Amino acid sequence: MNKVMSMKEAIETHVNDGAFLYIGGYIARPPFSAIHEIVRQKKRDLTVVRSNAADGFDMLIGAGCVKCFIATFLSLGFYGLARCYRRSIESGIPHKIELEEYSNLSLPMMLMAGALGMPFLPTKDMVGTDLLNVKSFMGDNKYKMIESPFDGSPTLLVPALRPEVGIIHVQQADENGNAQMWGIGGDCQWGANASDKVIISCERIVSRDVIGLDPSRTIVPDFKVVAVVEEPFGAHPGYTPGFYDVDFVFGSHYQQASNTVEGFEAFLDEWVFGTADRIEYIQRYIEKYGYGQFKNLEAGFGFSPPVSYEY
Amino acid sequence: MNKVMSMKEAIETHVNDGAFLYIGGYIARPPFSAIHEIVRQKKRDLTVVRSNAADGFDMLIGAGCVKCFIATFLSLGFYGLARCYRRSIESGIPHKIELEEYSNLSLPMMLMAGALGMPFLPTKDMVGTDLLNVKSFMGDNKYKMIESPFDGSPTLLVPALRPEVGIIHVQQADENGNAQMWGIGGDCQWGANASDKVIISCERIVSRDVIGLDPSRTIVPDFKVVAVVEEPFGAHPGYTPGFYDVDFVFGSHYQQASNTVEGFEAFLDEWVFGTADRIEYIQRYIEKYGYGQFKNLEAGFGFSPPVSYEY
Amino acid sequence: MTEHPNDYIKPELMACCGAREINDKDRVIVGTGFPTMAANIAKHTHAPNAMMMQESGSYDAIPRRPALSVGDPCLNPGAAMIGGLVEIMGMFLQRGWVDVGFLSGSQVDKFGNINTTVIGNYDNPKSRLPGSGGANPIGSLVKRVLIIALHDTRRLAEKVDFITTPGYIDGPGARKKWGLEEDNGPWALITNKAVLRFDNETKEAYLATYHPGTSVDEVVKSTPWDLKVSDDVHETEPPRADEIRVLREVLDPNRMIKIYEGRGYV
Amino acid sequence: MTEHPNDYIKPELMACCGAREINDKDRVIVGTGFPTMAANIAKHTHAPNAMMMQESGSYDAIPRRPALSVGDPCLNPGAAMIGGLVEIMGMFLQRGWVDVGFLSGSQVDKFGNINTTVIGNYDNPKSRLPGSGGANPIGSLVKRVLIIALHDTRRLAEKVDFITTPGYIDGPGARKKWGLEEDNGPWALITNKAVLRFDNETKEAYLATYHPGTSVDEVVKSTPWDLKVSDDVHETEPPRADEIRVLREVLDPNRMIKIYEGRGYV
Repeated sequence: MNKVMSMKEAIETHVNDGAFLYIGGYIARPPFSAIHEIVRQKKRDLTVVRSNAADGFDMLIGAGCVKCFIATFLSLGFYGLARCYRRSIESGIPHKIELEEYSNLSLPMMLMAGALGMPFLPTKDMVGTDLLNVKSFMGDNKYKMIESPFDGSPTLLVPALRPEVGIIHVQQADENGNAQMWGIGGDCQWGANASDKVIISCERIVSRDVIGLDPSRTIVPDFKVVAVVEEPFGAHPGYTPGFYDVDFVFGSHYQQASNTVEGFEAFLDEWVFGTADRIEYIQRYIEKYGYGQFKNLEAGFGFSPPVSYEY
Repeated sequence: MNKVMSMKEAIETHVNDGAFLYIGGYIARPPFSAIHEIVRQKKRDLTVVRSNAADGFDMLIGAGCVKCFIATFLSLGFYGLARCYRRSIESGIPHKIELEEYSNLSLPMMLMAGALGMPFLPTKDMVGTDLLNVKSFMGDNKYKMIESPFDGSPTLLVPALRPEVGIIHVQQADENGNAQMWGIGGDCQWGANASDKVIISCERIVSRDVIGLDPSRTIVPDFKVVAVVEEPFGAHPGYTPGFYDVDFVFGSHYQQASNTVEGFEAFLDEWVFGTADRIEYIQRYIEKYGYGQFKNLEAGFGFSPPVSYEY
Repeated sequence: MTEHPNDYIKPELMACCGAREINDKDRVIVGTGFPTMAANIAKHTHAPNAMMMQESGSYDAIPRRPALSVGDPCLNPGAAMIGGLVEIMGMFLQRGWVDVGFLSGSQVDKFGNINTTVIGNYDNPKSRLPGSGGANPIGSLVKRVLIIALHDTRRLAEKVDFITTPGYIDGPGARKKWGLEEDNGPWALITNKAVLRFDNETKEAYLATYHPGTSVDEVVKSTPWDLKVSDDVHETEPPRADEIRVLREVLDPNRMIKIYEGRGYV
Repeated sequence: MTEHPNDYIKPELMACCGAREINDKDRVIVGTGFPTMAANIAKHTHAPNAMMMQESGSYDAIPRRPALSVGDPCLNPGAAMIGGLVEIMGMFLQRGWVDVGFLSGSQVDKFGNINTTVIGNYDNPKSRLPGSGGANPIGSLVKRVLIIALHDTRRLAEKVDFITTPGYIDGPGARKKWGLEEDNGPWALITNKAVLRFDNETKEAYLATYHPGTSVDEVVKSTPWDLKVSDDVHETEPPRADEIRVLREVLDPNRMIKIYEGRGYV
């Protein structure tokens, strides 16, 4: 079943206002093209989740798409402060998002539990800290402290998460959605598989035969996938191993623009609302920053040793 | 730190009588050379664990090495019945092993919990069946039924397993123990990482540089590994993807031999006690079955598309 | 007119019965032998989008020879995804993505409970069987369980010696009480004499169709519980020409399926 | 005689202080900047078998440029193993395999508790900070936590506004009560003025060494709690020639470390 479509169609069809979304990436492979399209289509009241969020989540919050955020961290790291996030929390601009906070151990585990069909699981972090003293929209189901029925020791249980839609960017997928990834994983595999349905954004669509030459690289099976979008450069200004580097210049540009509401809105007007799709976005990038810089982002040559699955 | 040694040395040094062992494989990649060496060294009172055990476990039981078996299944499948296993349970030959039984969902999950440092985790199977009515050496800690603190529903908790030594056979590893595997996984990755230390048996030792060309294939990191044994054909009569096929003829030979105690002992005398190591075993194989059959087991040609991790 | 060749053997009929229970797009967890053949007949006839997986870790494999085990080498090259037990049994099965599972057992009872652990007493068994393996979680967690069994008063039982895999356990309400999905469970019991289905109210297996060459009476007599008979009981449709063609020409050219005759499936 | 060049800057001294806390064969979870430099100085001097990992999934990476984030592209090619958060934070950290973790925070208190969540009130914050990320599990689960902080009465606190990451929480016995390993926890607090260590009995940070150019008095005055002073308090050993050489020639030829001066590490 061919599920190939445009990002516009994928977001229109599968992301409703009020949806609960897992959005992958960890500097590596953020599905930025999908994030731009969510902003472009002015989706509202979303609940979003990911461990260690960065500029993409800051943008969704600044654009007013987010109602609830299941979070561990939001920073623009090397670039500087996450201004939209801070404006939302500190000053209610454009509105104050609701925040449920976990950690980079517990949250990936909650996604893993969701992916594996477990109702909850025990984690060893967060205890003794104020992370357990603040609760938001998840209320008393944010966590439970129990005495272990095995040895009586205090044990923290955190609930499984099952987002409605998972959106990830990977190196390659086939038309049915079998998605292959290599390099730094973050919580992509578990987040996508925790979700009821998955939108795959990828650098290239390959044939089912190519997938079958290295099936151990597949992280999401086709039956979970509702849309496959071929979106080269789709993680920019993040990176995709084997395809292109992080764009530090553009990352800093976003951070600086987002220091003010006006700057942030001008950025969206130029790069999101002012472009119809990823092709126009790249066109604008090349016009503004030059083909030289675009070309410089391209990954150097690398080559893994082929392996055989034969018998 | 170079951890390369012979299988003799690896088993002598790291497997003590009474140890708790995870032994990997799932028709794919059983560490048969290690199993033979355990039998050869007459290790005793072992506790062994794996999901879906087969001929290797039957042999360990028949040879009297096993005291306790954390199990889901033991069968010789296509070859026929697991006679040593049945003789042990039905007739106490050579002695009756103690058996703690789970399923192919719960047991891999218990190993995963052990690998991830969780004390226990919930699984949705086994409830309502006699698997919960029989308990052996794990006693009341075989499992716990609780009411979920989140929604009150009946929830089965199974304990994490942390074997002392994990033994797996993989395609390749470096001298420090970074181990790479592809193809059917069974519970190898979780079983090895659940263990406190790991013995890696591999088809070939490669340089650390080769490992670094495709780090997403690594399933066990070097720091867990205490021994690296280069043991080509080490999974025979099981198979290793990309290297050799299952040996149906030899598998049947074992099953037929093990139909009687005498046959089983003659088999051990010929193939285990009568050979000093894997080299002599293969030598004998070629002498008995012919180089043609040996050569026939060799895998056909296959080739995965190289990928790049560059930026 | 649908053609029905006359030269089929009973295991072929049973494989076709299995195939007919599979819908297009079903995700099916298979072992070897019957289940694989049944699922593949379906895929090659009315259910081209049915997808198969093996508990060992392989999803949508493209075996070039019949797999002789669930971890067979031929399940590696060409598969769409390969992981391990945690992926198939956890991420696919426990998460609720698997529609159909095939199981067989040395004993099956009227509620579809299956014994693959022990004949006789657990601690002093008459006969020790392999154990659960993947059977228990498959029986617990797929939407529709298809059970394959020999039809005699020893293999079918009022009550199994040991419940390895839950059917409807001790009847209506039991699955729910244990936290299992109430609507999941045994769907059909395919034997060498008949196809039994499970009553929505009582959860007991009843006679739906009897195979050509047997009769309602013979089936009832071969069943050790008071077997209810469907109002529209009728003869099982014999293998169709297209089913037989797939089986013999594509899936099993060496007719390995004949080994089931030796195991009593006649 | 060990050589001590005179031209070092304070961040270089602090990186060396961090390096000296790392033993050979330690497994170290690092972020970027200070921690990476400290761990790498150790690896290039006295701890060649120290192994590093990043929470994003990379183990024993061989970056050809300084990583600017824990998910930096340069952490991919050449690594020994790449997984994701579950592998590093679960399989390595929660399973108990990680010896050393580096943490920094906007506020650090006398028990080594760290705040990276909020300045002021949680619901109506003066300043919203990034949150825990990996800090909480690292602080909860590594054997020895090395904390990097600016030394003034605003960054150090009697009590942090929000405990994001546990140190010794509210003192002796608290970690055990919460199910954390009692023997793990904050090991050294490395500031731009001093190295503080934690008392085995009281779990409070005390002054161990003061950096060249400061004094016991100045450090005590810059600390907002009643800072205890070690009996053998002495001046911090300045960077050694071999440490400085590694830092400037191998690890950081562009001296990116100078940006820390701009952040107040002087």
